[in-house]
Amino acid sequence: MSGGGQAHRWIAPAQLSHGAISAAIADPIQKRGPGKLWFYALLATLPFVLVTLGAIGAVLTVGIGLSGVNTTVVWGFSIANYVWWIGIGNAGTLISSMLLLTRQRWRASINRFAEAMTLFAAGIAGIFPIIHLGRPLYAYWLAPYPNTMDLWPQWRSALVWDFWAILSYILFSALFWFTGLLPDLATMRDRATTRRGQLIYGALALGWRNSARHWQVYETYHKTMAALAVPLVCSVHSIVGLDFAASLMPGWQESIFPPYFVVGAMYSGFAMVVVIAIFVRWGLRLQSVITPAHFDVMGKVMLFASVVMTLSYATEWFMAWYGGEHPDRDVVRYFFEGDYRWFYYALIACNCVVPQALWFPFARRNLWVLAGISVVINIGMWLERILIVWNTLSHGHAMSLWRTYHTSLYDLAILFGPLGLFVLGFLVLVRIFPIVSMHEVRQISHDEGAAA
Amino acid sequence: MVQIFRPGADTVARVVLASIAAAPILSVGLAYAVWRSPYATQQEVTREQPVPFSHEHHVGGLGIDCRYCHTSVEQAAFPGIPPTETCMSCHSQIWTNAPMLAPVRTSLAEGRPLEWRKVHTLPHYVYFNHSVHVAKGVGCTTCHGEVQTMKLIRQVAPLTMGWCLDCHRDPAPNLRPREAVFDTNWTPPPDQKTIGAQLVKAYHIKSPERLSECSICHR
Amino acid sequence: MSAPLLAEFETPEALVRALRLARADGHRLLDAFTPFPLEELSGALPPPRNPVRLVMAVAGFGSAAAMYGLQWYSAVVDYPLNSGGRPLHSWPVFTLVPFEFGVLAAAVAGFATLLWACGLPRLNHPVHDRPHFERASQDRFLLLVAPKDGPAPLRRRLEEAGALLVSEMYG
Amino acid sequence: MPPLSAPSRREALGLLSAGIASGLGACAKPSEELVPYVVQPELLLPGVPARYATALSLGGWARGVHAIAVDGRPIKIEGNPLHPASLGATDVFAEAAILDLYDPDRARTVTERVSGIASWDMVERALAAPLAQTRREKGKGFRLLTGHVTSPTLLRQIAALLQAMPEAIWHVHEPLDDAAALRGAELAFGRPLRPLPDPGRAEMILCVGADPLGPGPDQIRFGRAFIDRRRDPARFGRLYVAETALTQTGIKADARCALHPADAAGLLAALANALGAALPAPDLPPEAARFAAAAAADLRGAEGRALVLVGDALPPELHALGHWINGRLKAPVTYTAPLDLAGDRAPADLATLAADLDSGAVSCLAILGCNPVQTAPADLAFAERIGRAGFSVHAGLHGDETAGATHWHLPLAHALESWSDLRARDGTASLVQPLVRPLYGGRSDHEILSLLAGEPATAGYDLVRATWHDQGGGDFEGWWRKALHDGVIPDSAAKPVEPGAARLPSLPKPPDPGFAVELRADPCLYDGRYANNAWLQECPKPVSKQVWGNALAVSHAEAARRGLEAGDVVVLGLGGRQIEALVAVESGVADGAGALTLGYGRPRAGAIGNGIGADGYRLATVAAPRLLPGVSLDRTGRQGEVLRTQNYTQIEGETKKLFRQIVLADLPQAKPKGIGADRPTLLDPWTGDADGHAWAMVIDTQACIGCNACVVACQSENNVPIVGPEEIARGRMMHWLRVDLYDSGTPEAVNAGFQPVPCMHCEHAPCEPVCPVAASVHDGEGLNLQVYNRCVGTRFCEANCPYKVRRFNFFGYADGQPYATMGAESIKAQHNPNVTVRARGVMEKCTYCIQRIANERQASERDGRPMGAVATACQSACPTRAITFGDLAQPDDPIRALRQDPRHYALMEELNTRPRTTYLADLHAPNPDLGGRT
Repeated sequence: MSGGGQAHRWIAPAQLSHGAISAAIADPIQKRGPGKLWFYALLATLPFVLVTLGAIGAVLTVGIGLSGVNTTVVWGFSIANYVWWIGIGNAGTLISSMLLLTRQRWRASINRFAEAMTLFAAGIAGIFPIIHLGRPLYAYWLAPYPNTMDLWPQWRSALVWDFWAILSYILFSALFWFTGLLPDLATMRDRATTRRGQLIYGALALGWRNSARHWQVYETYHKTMAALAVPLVCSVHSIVGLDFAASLMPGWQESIFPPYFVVGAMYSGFAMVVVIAIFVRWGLRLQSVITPAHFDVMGKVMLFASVVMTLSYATEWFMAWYGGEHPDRDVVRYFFEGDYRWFYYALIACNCVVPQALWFPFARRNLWVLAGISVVINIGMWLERILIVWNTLSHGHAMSLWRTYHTSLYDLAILFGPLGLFVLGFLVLVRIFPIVSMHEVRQISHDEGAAA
Repeated sequence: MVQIFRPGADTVARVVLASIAAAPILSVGLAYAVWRSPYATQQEVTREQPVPFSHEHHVGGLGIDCRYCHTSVEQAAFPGIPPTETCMSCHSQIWTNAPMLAPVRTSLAEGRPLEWRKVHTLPHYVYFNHSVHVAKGVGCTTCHGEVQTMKLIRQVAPLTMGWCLDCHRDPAPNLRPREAVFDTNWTPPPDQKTIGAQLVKAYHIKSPERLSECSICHR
Repeated sequence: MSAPLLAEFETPEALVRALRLARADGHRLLDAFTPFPLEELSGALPPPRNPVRLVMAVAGFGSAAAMYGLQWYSAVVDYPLNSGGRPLHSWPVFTLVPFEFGVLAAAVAGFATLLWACGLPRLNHPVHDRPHFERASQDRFLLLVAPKDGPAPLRRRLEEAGALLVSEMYG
Repeated sequence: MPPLSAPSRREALGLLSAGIASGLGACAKPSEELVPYVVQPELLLPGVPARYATALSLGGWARGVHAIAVDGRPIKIEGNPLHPASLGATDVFAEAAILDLYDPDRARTVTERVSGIASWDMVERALAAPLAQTRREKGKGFRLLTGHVTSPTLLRQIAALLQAMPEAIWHVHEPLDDAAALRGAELAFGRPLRPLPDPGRAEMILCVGADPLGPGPDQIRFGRAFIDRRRDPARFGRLYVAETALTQTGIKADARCALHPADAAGLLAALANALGAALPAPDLPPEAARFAAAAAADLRGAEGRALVLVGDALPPELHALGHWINGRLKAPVTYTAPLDLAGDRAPADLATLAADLDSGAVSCLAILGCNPVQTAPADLAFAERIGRAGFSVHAGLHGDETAGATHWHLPLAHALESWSDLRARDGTASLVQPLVRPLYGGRSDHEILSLLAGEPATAGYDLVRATWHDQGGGDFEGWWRKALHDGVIPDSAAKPVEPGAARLPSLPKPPDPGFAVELRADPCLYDGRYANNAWLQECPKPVSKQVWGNALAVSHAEAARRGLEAGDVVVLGLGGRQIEALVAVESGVADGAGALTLGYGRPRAGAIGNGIGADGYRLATVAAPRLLPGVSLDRTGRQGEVLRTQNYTQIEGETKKLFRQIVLADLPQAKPKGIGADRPTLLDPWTGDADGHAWAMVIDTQACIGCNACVVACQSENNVPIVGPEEIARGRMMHWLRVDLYDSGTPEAVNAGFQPVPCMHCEHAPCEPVCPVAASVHDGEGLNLQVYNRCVGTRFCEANCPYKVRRFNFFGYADGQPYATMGAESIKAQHNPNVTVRARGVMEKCTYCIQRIANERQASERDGRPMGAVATACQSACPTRAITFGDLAQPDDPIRALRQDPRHYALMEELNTRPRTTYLADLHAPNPDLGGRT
């Protein structure tokens, strides 16, 4: 899927020179002011951010009882949100690593913000396991550290695996992202017109000077990291899947969960990338580097993921029937007939039915349609996560304690609030760092023979 | 183009990077040091008491047995704090007018208890039983130190869970014959190792695995 | 010995041409500064040290092994606790954390090695004093060559190859 | 159990322990204090529980108990094995009495209606003049109103008072009394006699509207004898129950008939006719007729071993008919003459008092320990009539509805604070001794009565001793000590009376066939006196599993006919009076009838009980106090919520799997089911510690009568907090032990049983490997531990617990964020010091009462002896001994035999959890003539 057939598929011919690329990406930050729209957007995120902070403050002081969790359905929005956000992060890593390794060049113009998305999403995801605890102050007990109690974490728990997976994932993503940013920080330093800009970008660039020797070490490290990122990201999502699969609850105890979580994560992650790419492209006028071909190929990825997800659901139903265990069959019946059936139908519609539109090129090229489908997918994937939690816990082995979740205001706050936090992160980011990797676009423009 | 940074900036940058790497390790180490320190464990802290009762005088000097005042130490979890009448059984005869003992006399006269400040405090979720330890040959001074030398009682041991576990995992070095439990001047004999091992058997002390199970101390 | 010359080219092709010419003349190539990595340069200008992969492997496997050891020590030796009747040494699940930790350690160690191999951080470097050096991170391709004898023949060669600007580099 | 002669020895309310209990956290702050005694009480070890025998009353009847105190604080009630009405077990009310003691809403001071807070001196002065006047007039106009009294001392005092004031009248009002039965005996035998049936000898039992296994003073004795007999398959017999709505007895029935109350007479008449009476042939619905025929055949075939019980709500004539039938069947029933008389004077009833109040004949009214304003039939309009008394005084535990209507209110001391004595149903007397001085300055009813009698102030202690002084013989002090120690007074049971042949009564005319409502004793609040007890409010009702409220139970068919759904608010009307009630649609309710429990809707119960539920008393009349005929039922269109802790009882495919039921005839073929130890697994089998204990529990579901004594006992023993109705509505609860109800039948023909579910203490516990901090681990004795102080609250353990027995502190229910008044200092005094009070955000669950195991282990270690038996709180509370706890490692432990019982099975053994708590299957003997269990 390289740019072979079509001359300048991954870069628009209008602005092609290396200098023009730098200007297109760096000038909105360094030359042009943020603009009214940016401020409005920032203002719009504020209530969300305040709601998030308020909700976190409230849950830390009043208690996790604020959530709709109860004696039977002991997990709820926090867990679903966690899985959803960590899934969002997935696409960033996949775009930068898997596509790098497979030499998918189109990744160059989107990998930076996809990685930033990973970072923010993983960071936000990391909040949820902590605030869902009964005693969040003791979250650090999951880490092995010298203590006067002579105690250690209980390594057989999937939550300890989770702790390490998230920790590794966040730090790894940050390093990966920062490494890729280094040469661009040097560009920013060199283009800076103010002393402050020079100092800040200069310090962050660590003295990077585009030396051919630096480039070689850089390439070694970056490629190795990419090679590590693929198993890492798969393991992270497998472990998230194991949070459920390593149990004995019907509907959770399924060996399909780890791969199914990885694909699901990719699915929602790509959908989120598409949404962000549309906004970034429009907001920063990056039509030259983010082209319809990008959207087309991402649409195909989503279509592929949709098919795999549908297959996974079908496998789940089939295995429940084929396995013949009463609790498994019963929980699948509960999907369709139980208290949350309407959510389940919505899930199927969002994740399996609607994305089939992507078979049509029109849907992949029309940004409105594509954005709509992507949002639908993200909603569907959140529903999937909450339903994994709800369906099994509400309808477990002990019939006498079957009961449903009681969604609370706090739940809604931590569902919608972090979206604002996420957008805020992006808004700040686009004003500080180049949102598209300049050196990689330069290279692409060179390799595509587009450089004048 | 001109240099943005002076040559010294390189050093600063290196130090900053090294600090970022070292910070987590150092902070964990610092936290651990603080948790172990007497500041956190309240070790060696002497507290002011309503009456400056001296174990040095009563135990070391007069040789009064621990159980004279701590009456339930052999029968109950709680060793017992002597009621005012125990003090007055002697001090109605001697030092009857000592100003130092005025609170004791007032307490008896008014029927209002003395309010001692607690020195050895365990968290409320720890269920320590004095009688079992005494019956198994753990001497008073093993945990409470040489009370016969203390003018005001203070906590000698850290009383952390790790400290408890040290003995629960290997009780032998801290065991003594039952008859020596209340002997404040007892010192381990040179062959404590063999004697300790014999006492573990003789007193049917449970295995280290069992003794380090959560339910031994927590419920 | 005269000072090395820093030549500025507009295209990578020009730089590569100049590089070939200079090398053919027996001049010593010191470095090149380009806004993106050029494959042609990798053979010509090998880094003095590039142990990134080795360090990452050692750090990764070493940390993973250490983490496995810590799990084993804490769960089997230091404080064995019966957790649902599972074996104290539950090796299949003990492999997960070492993997995550190994990847993390490899990444961190690799980054440290990257900095070390590139001699970073180096905020103050003489090359920054050169005119137009800031364009090396944008749209110019710079080549640093130490002349064999005097600077003049090399300068000529570089200009022939299309150098826009050739300056001497001191210090 | 040290016998104690005077209260002075335990005066101090745990000053010592209060100092210790305030310990907090690892960062010890220097402010903590140790407060020793000034003078140490003898025989009291600090922190070591001491037991005292005493008795608690329910409807005036005694149930002997042991009250356990630590450092002078009563913290727990257990049964007294020597007492005939306790037999070592308790019921919910006895267990919860400990919370009543500490209720911060209890009356704390004497109050006067106008000027408010007053003192005992003031009331003595105020009473002096009117009482002197009354005495001069030989008691004319003086009325004493009490609840049902069995206390020999109180009866002696009343008799003395009536002797001194011959014109005075003593009235008794007990809302849930056995007046109809007494009256029935009078009709049958010509004199009031109290029947005491022996279900231990009666193999064929028919209950018509009776719920002997339900709440009441005889529940423990009846339940124990009934179940003990049924343990022998040869004497299993058959239990027939005909009732308006499902009760605990109905659930244990082998054959059951949902009977409209109007048909009760017909059913009994049909039975009587089958036994030779020539009553007019009744007009029974076909189903009831078939039921009656089947029951009659069985009863007739078991002469001398058959018994008929008639419900207290049914009219006296039917009781008389019951007596006649029992006479014919030679039923094992002992009759005794009533002992609850003051000398030879029987008390007058409430209706007379109301009439006298109306006519202005009452100048001075004293109400002692009862609450007629709340519990009197509504047509007496007692609240208004009380105002017509010249002078009224009320003594009660709470400033309740009656307190608000009288001139004076006096705080009454709790049974655990005062000296008294009480009789059990069989007449056995017990001494009631205080464990603490009155917390709120109350006085006992003896002391108040002596005040009313104008006697010099006498301590309750002396009054009680005076009653028994002649009994003791030469060595009164020795006798007294032994009576106190044992908790029963020897040879005080009533002597059986030969009643003679019963007369066949003439049956009353059938009542209105319209919609009938049966008012019942609430299984948690009884008659409403426990409405302010949060443990009881949150205790799930055995059948409906409802908490924090009551609801009108109607059948599915009735609901469909009237277009009602569960949770609808309806208006019930009778005789111009109306109440609003929630509707609950339940299985096993007779069409055309409903059932509502009493005790709710109280306006002045206290912070816990105010305004919860519907008040059935507002519909009751003197003529029909408990069976309301012809009630109108109208929808309001509003919706409420019936708060339940169990939402599903009948699920096809689930109930059969979780709840093993065996028919008696199949018992010989039944094989014990193990814990799944033969199933393939990768894990090593359980290996115990060298220590040698392996704790396990077996629960006999056949023996469980669903009474909840275990639930409240566990709550009391383990400092289990209550969460309040709002939290229940969110699906949260804290009970460590729940009693599940499973019904594999249909809404018309229930086939149900109870299954208490504590923690299973699985050998391969699924909750443990998922805990990231090892807060959930196993110990060498097989206990599944929950280390609260290590718990961070991920709740993964509960998510992965197939039995869902773990409970999470979503808020600081016990620690910082309590419901209503449950955080009061006085409530904290009830906490068991040997159990950690759990903080917000930690998981908790059944520990097999690890503190009891630990205390016994430590005592044995201390004394160098092998461990003795350990009883969990639930086990010791159980009236029917359905719960057995023991050590699998001891070869002679009875629990090993139970694990080999053919009825043995484990819950979800297919999940490979290897539970330590296992069950014995429910057992029934359905009548084949009725086609299975109905």
